[in-house]
Amino acid sequence: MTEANENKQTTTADTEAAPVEAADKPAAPVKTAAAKPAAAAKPPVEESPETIAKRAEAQKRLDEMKAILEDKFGEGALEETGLQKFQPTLVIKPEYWLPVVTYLAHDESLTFNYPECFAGTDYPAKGFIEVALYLYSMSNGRFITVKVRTPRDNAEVDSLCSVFEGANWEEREIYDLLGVNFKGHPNLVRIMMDDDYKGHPLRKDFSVWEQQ
Amino acid sequence: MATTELRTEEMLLNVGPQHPSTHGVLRLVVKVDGEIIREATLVIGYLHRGTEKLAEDLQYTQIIPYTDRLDYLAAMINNHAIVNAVEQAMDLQVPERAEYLRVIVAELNRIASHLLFLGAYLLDLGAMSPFLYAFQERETITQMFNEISGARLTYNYMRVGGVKWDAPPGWIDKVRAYIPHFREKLKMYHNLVTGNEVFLGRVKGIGAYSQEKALGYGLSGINLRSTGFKWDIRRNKPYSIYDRFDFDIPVGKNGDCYDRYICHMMEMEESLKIVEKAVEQIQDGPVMGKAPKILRVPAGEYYASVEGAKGELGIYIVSDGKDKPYRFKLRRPSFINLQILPELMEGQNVANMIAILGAVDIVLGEVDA
Amino acid sequence: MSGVLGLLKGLGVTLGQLPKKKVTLMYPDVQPEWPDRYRGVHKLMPDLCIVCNQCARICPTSCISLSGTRGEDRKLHLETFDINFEICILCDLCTEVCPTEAIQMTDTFELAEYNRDAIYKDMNWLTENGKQHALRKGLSLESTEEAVEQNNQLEGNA
Amino acid sequence: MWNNVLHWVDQPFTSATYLGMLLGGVLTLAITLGAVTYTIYGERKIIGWMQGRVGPNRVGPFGLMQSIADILKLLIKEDIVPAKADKALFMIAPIITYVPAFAVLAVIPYTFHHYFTARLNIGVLYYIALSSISIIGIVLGGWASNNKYAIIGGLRSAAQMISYEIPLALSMLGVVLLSGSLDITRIIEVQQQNGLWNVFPQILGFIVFLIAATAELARAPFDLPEAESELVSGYFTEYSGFRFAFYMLSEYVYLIAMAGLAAALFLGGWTGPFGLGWGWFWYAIKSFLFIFLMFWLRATMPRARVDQLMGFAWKYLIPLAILNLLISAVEKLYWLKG
Repeated sequence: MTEANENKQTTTADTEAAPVEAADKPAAPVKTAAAKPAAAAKPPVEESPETIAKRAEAQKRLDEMKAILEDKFGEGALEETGLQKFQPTLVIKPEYWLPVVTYLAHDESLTFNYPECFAGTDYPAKGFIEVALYLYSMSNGRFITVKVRTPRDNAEVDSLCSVFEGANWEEREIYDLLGVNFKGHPNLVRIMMDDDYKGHPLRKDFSVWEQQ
Repeated sequence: MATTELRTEEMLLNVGPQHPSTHGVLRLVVKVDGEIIREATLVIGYLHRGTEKLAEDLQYTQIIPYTDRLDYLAAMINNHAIVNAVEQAMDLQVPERAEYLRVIVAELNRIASHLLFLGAYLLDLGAMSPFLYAFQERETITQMFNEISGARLTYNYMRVGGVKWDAPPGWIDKVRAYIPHFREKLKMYHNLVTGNEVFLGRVKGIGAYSQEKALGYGLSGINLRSTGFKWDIRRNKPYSIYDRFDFDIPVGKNGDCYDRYICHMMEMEESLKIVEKAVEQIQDGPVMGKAPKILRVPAGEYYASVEGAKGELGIYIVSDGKDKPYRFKLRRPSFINLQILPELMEGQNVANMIAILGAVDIVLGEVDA
Repeated sequence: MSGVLGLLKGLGVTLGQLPKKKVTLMYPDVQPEWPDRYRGVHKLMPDLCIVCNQCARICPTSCISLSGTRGEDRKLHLETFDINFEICILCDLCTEVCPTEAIQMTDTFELAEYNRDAIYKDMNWLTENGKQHALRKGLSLESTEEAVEQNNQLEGNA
Repeated sequence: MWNNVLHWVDQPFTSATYLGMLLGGVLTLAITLGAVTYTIYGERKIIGWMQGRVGPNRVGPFGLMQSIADILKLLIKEDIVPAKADKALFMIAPIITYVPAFAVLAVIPYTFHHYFTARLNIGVLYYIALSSISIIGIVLGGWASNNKYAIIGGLRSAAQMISYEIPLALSMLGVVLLSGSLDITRIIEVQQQNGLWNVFPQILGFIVFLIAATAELARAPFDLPEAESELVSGYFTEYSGFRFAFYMLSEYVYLIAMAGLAAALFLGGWTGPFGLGWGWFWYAIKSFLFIFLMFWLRATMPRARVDQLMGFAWKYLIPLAILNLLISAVEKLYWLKG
């Protein structure tokens, strides 16, 4: 809905890789960002004031988070930022993945201590696999999404098992179904498929027929 | 006399996937020293059907029957999760009556699911009767669902934008009459089980974990609430019309099996309250709102969750604007809640293993997706 | 002492259940009564089918296959219609999309067979199943339109 | 002649008494098997009723032939011996369990006249001694199966039965003390003379006896050896066919024997109210009450844990039983001088 997704949209369209450096640019004005994808599907819907207020609120949160992280880890830590619907989303560079999440989870003013959802998505057109982590801060009631991208061949991301115990199985599932290697994972073996299964089913180029 | 220590040997015990109390096809490989468990490893995936992969080739309406088969004990709530996620992504409005019907069936289904927990858990602990008593009540609910949706287990009742069918004539009255009846039954269960010293001995102080641990593992639902953490999606991230109802969120104190049991029992009462309010407030009206025939979620990423019977049931949709999701990920509470088991089982004996496993309340259909 | 009381309470509950009415349904002798919306095995009214293929397209498991030919009246007529009940999940989506309600659900639920081929049901079987269903429910078999009407009334969505 | 056949116990050993012994053995076996069959049927029916079900109802009228059909099925099943099992022990273990179970019936005085049963002057001791032999069969069966569940089940039952034999025997001692005899018939006679069933002066002993007997019989809530939710089927996981039937049979024969013992020691045996006759009838009623209690408990109780079970025996039951013995001694001194 916002810039991050918009970028994805365009990159999917012209298939050329090179993710746009969103972190450099200021976040686009909320209204236009929201209207664009909607226009693609159907005539623009009149947005209620609450929706706009909610989005502005989320944007504020996002800017806040961005400032905090850039302050702590430098400008280079973030690859991209944006809103998904009302969810502040930050794409973090792979080398900063573990420290950033550790910081988010353990810092006393942030305490994003609850991993809500762990998801991996394959984007063959853009040439990377994205791992998204939905975090919730139980102490101040905030939601945030952090993401990391890794190239499709030789996909590798730092494991978060040291931060969240619950990351263990989620990472195994992503490894199993998407083939992302989690460095430092205590027991990275297949969880859903057989141990001798070949291929990673959730990759877009996976074919059942190649199994035989 | 040689005073050498008695030599003991550790034994590898393979529990499941075919075992009376692994609730399906869970497999546990436990290293036991006598009856004490030294290490437990969980092996899952025996029921993996690749729902997430299948969903990528299906339209959103077609995914709904598949969600029935995740947590098949609470299929209405699964239906609710996906329609809620798609509606939120598409900013669709749902008619009032449909919302009320959804809440009624979802809460009844929560009761049915908790009833099964009660029965199955007591069966794990060796008591037969609660299982059959619970099933008698569950049967009434199942029958009501059969009347409203035409199926007893895999309801496929909700649609994006509303529900498939309005309640048949007299159905709401049936629900209304069921509430006092079930209150009586709850009292009976408490008499039968909650005061039983043998039962209390089996569950009190067993399998306890702290709040921090529960959060770190990402536990949700009763597994999180049993530690005293008030976290219920219906309250903390209100969806549907749950903000209109007044209900408590029962929490435990110690995070042990007893707290998990008692939270289930109390939650049934709270669900009953919601159903009671909902059948009071429900008005006549349409049950299907305006929704396009072919659903196209605007491009983007969405995550929406509902309070499932086992915990936070989340749906993560990545859409590229087509009528099928680009990526469809399910945050399955059972899958996440199950992870804590090996840690809880260490140092316990074989009997406690079953008590702990049962209290976590998992459904393998949901674990393996 | 309270522990003993708890035990006695429990014993009282089970004893109290002893004389109560039993809930077992004596299944093969007594058939379950299904509500009108019950989603059992399909029935088919071939005259109504316009071979629009919508059911086959909506089916999540792709268990329906059908074909038709264009008749003299330039309309499509159904020639074959098969449902593979090995993979059918009785989700009711096909009857929902059917524009003429040629395919509907009945209360038949017993599908056990000795081999897999036998649960691959064709047009004739499905039509016959519809007739049986109509007999059980006391529906008229006079005209297909009437049958559709009656079915709608049963399901309460007329 | 008939006198000799019926009262073979008190007669010198002749061909007639020999016939009596043989006939008695066969008849007792037949009656016991019949009783076991219908105990199983009764258990399934009663528990079914308590759970809102109808219980067996398919074979014969009201399902009366269900247990017989089950037994027939077990008898004609293939005799499976696991490849890795200790064959000889595996085969012999059920017999070791069953023989003492049947042998203890010899001292249960169903009637005053002792048709086909023995009036043994050490009856109580005989019962306790023989019934402990069965444990060997259970442990052997568990071990010989070469199955992990079976061995855990076997060891559990060994620990459980040995532990609970002590409070069981101690609780019987109170009765023995009151009657001044180990002869079960004599114990009943004393109750008859006093006009007071032992359950009243021995109420504490009776409670200990009930609990210990439940554990000794491995019935709910103490059915740990075969805890199906944990150990699949415990020590007889690997057994099938008639070897399994032997285990089942001995379990139920013990149930009947224990019920008979309870009736004799605490409930006045064959004595009916108001001096009515029909001793065997009252005996059956009393035994049935005990058996019914077992079914009732099974319908209500969850299973105890193994360490709780052992702790309960040693920490509570044995001290209670000893206390009961003390009370019995006081009662004997000041109250029941007979």
